[in-house]
Amino acid sequence: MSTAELTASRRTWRDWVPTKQLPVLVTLALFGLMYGVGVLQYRGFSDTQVFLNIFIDNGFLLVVAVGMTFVILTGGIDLSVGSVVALSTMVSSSLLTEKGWSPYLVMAVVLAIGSVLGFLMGCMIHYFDIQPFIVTLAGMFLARGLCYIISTDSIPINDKTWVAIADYKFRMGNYRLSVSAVVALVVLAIAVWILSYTKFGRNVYAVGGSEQSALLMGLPVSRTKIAVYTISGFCSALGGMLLTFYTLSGYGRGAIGLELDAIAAVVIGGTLLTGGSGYVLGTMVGVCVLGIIQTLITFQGNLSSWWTKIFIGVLLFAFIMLQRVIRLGRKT
Amino acid sequence: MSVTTVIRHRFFWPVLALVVLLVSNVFFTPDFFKLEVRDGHLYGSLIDILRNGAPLILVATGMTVVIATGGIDLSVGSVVAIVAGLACYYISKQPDQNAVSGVLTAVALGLGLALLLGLWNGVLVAGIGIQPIVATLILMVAGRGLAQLITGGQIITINSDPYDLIGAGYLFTVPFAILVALFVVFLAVLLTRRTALGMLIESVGGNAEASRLAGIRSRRITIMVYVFCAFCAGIAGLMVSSDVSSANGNDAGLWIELDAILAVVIGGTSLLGGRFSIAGTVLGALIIQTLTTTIYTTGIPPEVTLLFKALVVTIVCLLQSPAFRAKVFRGRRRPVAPPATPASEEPKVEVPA
Amino acid sequence: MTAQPPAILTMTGISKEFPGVRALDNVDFRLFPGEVHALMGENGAGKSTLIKVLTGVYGIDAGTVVLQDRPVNFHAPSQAQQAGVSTVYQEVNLCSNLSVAENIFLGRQPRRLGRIQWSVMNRRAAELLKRLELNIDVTRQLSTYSLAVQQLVAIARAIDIDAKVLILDEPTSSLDADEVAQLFRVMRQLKSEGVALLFVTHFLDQVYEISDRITVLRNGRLVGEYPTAELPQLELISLMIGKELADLEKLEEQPKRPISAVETGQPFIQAQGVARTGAVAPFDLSLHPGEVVGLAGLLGSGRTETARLFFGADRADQGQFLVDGAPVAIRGPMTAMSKAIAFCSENRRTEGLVGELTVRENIILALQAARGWTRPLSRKRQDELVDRYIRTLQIRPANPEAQVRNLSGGNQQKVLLARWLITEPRLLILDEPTRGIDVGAKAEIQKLVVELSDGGMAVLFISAELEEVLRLSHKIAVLRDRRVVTELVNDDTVDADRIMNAIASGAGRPADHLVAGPSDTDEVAA
Amino acid sequence: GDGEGGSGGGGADDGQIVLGFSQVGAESGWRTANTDSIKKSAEAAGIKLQFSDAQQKQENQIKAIRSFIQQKVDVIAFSPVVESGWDTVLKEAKDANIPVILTDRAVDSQDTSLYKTFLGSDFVKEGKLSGEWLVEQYKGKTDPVNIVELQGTTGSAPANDRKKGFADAIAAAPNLKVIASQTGDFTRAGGKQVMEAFLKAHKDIDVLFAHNDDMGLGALEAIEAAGKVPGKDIIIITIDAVKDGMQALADGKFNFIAECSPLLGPQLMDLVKKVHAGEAVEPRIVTEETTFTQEQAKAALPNRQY
Ligand SMILES: Nc1ncnc2c1ncn2[C@@H]1O[C@H](COP(=O)(O)OP(=O)(O)OP(=O)(O)O)[C@@H](O)[C@H]1O
Ligand SMILES: Nc1ncnc2c1ncn2[C@@H]1O[C@H](COP(=O)(O)OP(=O)(O)OP(=O)(O)O)[C@@H](O)[C@H]1O
Ligand SMILES: [Mg+2]
Ligand SMILES: [Mg+2]
Repeated sequence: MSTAELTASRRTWRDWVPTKQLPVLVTLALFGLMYGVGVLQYRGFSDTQVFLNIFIDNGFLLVVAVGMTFVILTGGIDLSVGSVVALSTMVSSSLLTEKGWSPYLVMAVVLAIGSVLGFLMGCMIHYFDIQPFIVTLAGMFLARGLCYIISTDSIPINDKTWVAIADYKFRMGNYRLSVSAVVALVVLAIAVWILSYTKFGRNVYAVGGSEQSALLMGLPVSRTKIAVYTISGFCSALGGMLLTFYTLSGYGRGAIGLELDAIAAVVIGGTLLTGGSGYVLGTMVGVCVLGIIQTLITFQGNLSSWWTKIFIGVLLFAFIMLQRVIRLGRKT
Repeated sequence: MSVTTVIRHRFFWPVLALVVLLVSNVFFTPDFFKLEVRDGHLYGSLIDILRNGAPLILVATGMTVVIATGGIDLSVGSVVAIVAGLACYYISKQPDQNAVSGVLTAVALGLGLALLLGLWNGVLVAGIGIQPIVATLILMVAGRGLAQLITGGQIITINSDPYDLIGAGYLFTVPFAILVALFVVFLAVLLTRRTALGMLIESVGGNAEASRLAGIRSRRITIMVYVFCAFCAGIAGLMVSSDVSSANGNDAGLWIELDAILAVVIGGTSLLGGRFSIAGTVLGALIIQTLTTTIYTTGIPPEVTLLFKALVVTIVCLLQSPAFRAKVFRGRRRPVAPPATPASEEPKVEVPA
Repeated sequence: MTAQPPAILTMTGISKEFPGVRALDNVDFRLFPGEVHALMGENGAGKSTLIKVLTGVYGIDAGTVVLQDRPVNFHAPSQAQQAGVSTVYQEVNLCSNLSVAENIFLGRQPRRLGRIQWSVMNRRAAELLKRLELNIDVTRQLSTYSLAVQQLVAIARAIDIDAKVLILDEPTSSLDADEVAQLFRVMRQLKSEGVALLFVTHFLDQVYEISDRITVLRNGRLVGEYPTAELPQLELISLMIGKELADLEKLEEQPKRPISAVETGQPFIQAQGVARTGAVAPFDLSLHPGEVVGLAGLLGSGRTETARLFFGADRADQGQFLVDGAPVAIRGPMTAMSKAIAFCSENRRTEGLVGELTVRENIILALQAARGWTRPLSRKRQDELVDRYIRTLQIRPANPEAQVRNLSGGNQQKVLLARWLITEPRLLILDEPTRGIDVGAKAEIQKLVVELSDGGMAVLFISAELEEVLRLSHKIAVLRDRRVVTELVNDDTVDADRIMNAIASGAGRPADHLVAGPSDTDEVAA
Repeated sequence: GDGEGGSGGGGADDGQIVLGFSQVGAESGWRTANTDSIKKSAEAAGIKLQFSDAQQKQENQIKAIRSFIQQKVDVIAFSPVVESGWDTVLKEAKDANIPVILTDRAVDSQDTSLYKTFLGSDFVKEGKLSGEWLVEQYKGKTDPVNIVELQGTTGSAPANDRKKGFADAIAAAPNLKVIASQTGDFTRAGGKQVMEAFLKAHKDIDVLFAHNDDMGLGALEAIEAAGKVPGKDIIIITIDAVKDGMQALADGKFNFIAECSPLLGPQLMDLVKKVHAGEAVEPRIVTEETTFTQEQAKAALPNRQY
């Protein structure tokens, strides 16, 4: 009897629901539910543009969260992302507005700065065996501090190319997508590919599963670990650039607390913080969930400041509980 | 004790960092170490560090045990704000704010609520099995809103001498806050090291499945640590509000969770759970508070503050890392061979002295 | 000695020191192409350390390594792998979050245009495992398979790497005779292809069956290198243990009490129709005080799962347990422990020990858990208990404050055993307790089981070694396809063959409704 | 969005004006009082308020404004988190024919047609008024005067502007010197801690300038604990004029406060009505603010609502 026959004969209905992708599917279903509630509850919510706006408004968050997914998959964490985003907005705006550099050069410099910061943090984490939480916390202080060194004020961006990119819209009939939304989706697609079809991607999962085993299996653990922080740094820098397309300015106090949004998106998307398990597509759903919570609140339109926070908390809670209940329900 | 045993002690490097930080202040404030009695109580920079560091010490102590179980509690800052808000709100509604009974009720209410919030976190983590960072993120976000709801988004100012004692008062010339922090730390050490709790916590944090199969009620223990952590945060909340006689739902305890986690890690407890050291955490918290005070006294401009903080945190962590010390202090003994051609390496024979 | 082919690997003057332990002291070792070389020694002798030093897991304090005439100094296992040294380390070191196929091909995935070809990889993985007579769904996550399967997967990974030197550190510790035979077949084939094999095991018969040469280590020092054919078994043991042959006589087995002397009165525990969906079919089994019941079966036959039900490690969803004749709902380890049941898991690393804690803490853990956190054992009492068991089980290093994760594999196993012994259970469940334990200690443990049962303790005993089960048990329950197919009274008529027959022709058909559960298992071609 | 015409007036069915207001957040008591005032006066003025809290994030404000545009509100008002980066979204509002009013802070758009008016206080002026008062106090004296400054949250507009205004004003008197300046994050606790450190590091502090009352109030406690008399040994100047601050001023513990009123709700609603009716409005309207000395504070304190 061949293995194929063997396994085929043993399949039951359970096997048709992919166990590994289940968390993502559950999240997706719940997202649909929330969307449905919004459509029923609020006028104008059903407009497809409202849905597309989630990507337009959160393109930068999606990119940052994709980078964070790599890090979390290896069992690490990157707290510096918010500050690096702010730093890239500051660097872009000051180089463009105050120094008058060419926009393409600025893009290269910004991405390089983010990647180098990530790379350095990765090296500290790996070679000196310091916990990622702390290294990236120091990175967070550092990047934020650099922002203030550049300027404590916000700096507008008037560069023609930048403005043109910011204003450009991809149109499909009545609907629009901004450049940053499209860039974010492209980054997402690349990440999906890397994580499931390259050696490096699989090494990321292996390191997250058990770093020691990965080492003993002869995998390039050091390279992988340093690479994920570099990727995260790169994604943060790119996210910062996308944010400048959104706001056309740089501000040192921008994106405070973004790291928590990114982590929340990754985890809501079904990735385990202990590493080794999760999908970057889940992260996209996580970003959508955060986006739709924000959209619901905006449509609601009369929450006071504190009720806004409480409402976010309650929605998060409801969401996570449902996720748990559905998954537990399947297990037994 | 020989010099090497001192250097080998795991607190050597953090203590050294603390001492260096303290001493560096002397160049800017010559009588930095001076302690005097003013108005019948101790006065001096060191006392300031201890008193201002007391809330952080408390929160970090609670955080230590949570982290030891492999968890994390992001909600402590919000708990600080909620408890501060509730206690001050209650006192502000009293006809006589100086009445001791009213203050005691306020304290009890605040701490009671803190226990409930801790229970909530604990149940989410241990009962329902949500990842700690997310479970406590819920309370971190919603709790801040709750605190603002209680205070109406305003600063509630109170004029209550008994309440002021907690954060700003003195007992036997020593700031009361220091005594409270000491007491809680002592209690935590007693609870974890005089009973078997500490070992069981470390076991759960080290290997949850093995602990379950050894018959440990890990669920109960996990809930307990979250409750304890929230309790500590609650006391810290009373302390910060009493210190300035007001509750500020927006700012109280903001980002204290990061400082607390930092203190825990500087103190040598791994974020992965397992072995923990409360003494180390206290040391870590003192380093952080000293750093803050140093920034104030040495006149580092606010724009540079964060860079300086990043620098110090990095140095402290590097010094603490055995890997770093091995690589840098003793020189690298083994040159790193290019992976592709390991065979071409000359053999390096070292005989330990 | 035989100077015909030059040694492919020569290690000279190797020393390695850990804080407080000198694991290797001036050790020499040679490996020739086309030979199987057994590395022997007691638990903690330094075998695994020698391997790890060679493959770059640890740095070397002193000494040289020459591989194919070139001095090497690996800094990471990946470098050793690239230089043609493939290794299966002692504890299964795979990524249990990934699929079986991935674990085999991680780092070497078949690719086209830079893209991993999953289907090719899965197909090749299945083929490779078939070489080891393992027919399993390779797309399943590794963690859903039992330890034995994981061990085979690790071996499959290692032999698929095109290596000049293959190192196997206790690869057979959880394998049944069948799997071992398959492995040996593969090893012989590799040997004939000129691969040099380094083999570590505590099973002496396996050593004599497969190896050409033996190197013996004791306490981190080299004792000597011997051609297998010229070294009688007893002499090998005395070289390993460092005692005279005469002393070994003491280890001879003791006579077992007859079952009639044991099965009297009320059973301590009775399982009546106990089952767990997807895991074990309903079964009845009873254990009397002082009775040793062995579970026999092939790999993945459900021995472990059966044992787990007794302890509440998994909850049974059918049937009931009677303890002392009264029904008891065993809801979890705590209830089981309150009924004086103890369970020593086969998987010491993930389900047994807490690596970060000390030997002392690991030993008292269960006892302390049973007492509750408010009633700590006094330090004096702890030290007494721990010292006693360190001595009885010869745990080395005999330092109660050593971190358990730094102990050698066999010594870790002893620590786990000690943990349960000090709880003074009435039923002791031992799942592969002698896994990775050296001959001397194994005999000690067997002796201990006999003593304990003489003292009135019921023991549920699982071992991959059928001889061991036969030697110790009064009664043997035979499992097949997660179903107890028969129960044999272990009298003179029962031997390994009869049990194998029972397994092969077992009364029950495979339990179809069970095999495709979420915790699904491997299959073994019988 | 598609739909009917989309010019002003289509928001609510009953002809009620709909105002979309995007608030920075609830980061301080000042801000909350500001929110409160706006909510109350909207109700009083019969204006329907769509309120959105941006949690201190510019992205959220942009989102909120977009959503207002989509919901076709009649007027949009917002307190920008930052000065820069509003052109795009304001253009969208302009294209949708929705008038925009800025409150509290300006934006740095070159194109002033993007918004109708800016209603708010002038942080630079507040700092300047404080500085000028101080210069006045030391007029004719040449002894060095040591000033310590408690800054607001690093990088926030009030902190930047008040610092600047103050520095500009005291530049007139060379003997006035800021010897230490540190952020107290606009909080009492921050003010207290920083002041404690200042008192230890500098023996001869003559003046304290705090960017808001709260930090000043915190510093008070530190000064008293050091055995000094606030208002006498150390002159204290703050900004905001919240009730607690005014009380301290009336008690003689503070010496001077420059007001920064959060209560711009009524003024805002007036503007909303005017703008909605298409009336012309001044492009810059400074809120009615003043400064207080100890005497003025005693007089003003009883009818202070916030
Ligand atoms: N990382 C480590 N730190 C400290 N001591 C260690 C470490 N690894 C091994 N040792 C010690 O080195 C000695 C040799 O251990 P090793 O694992 O090589 O034994 P072994 O011969 O493989 O034994 P076994 O048959 O039980 O696997 C033991 O005393 C062990 O405690
Ligand atoms: N905790 C678990 N989770 C999921 N599946 C499990 C678990 N434990 C065991 N299994 C599965 O159930 C099957 C039955 O294995 P079990 O360990 O009971 O058999 P065994 O007879 O003890 O065999 P072995 O000698 O391999 O240990 C295993 O092959 C494994 O795939
Ligand atoms: Mg070994
Ligand atoms: Mg088993």
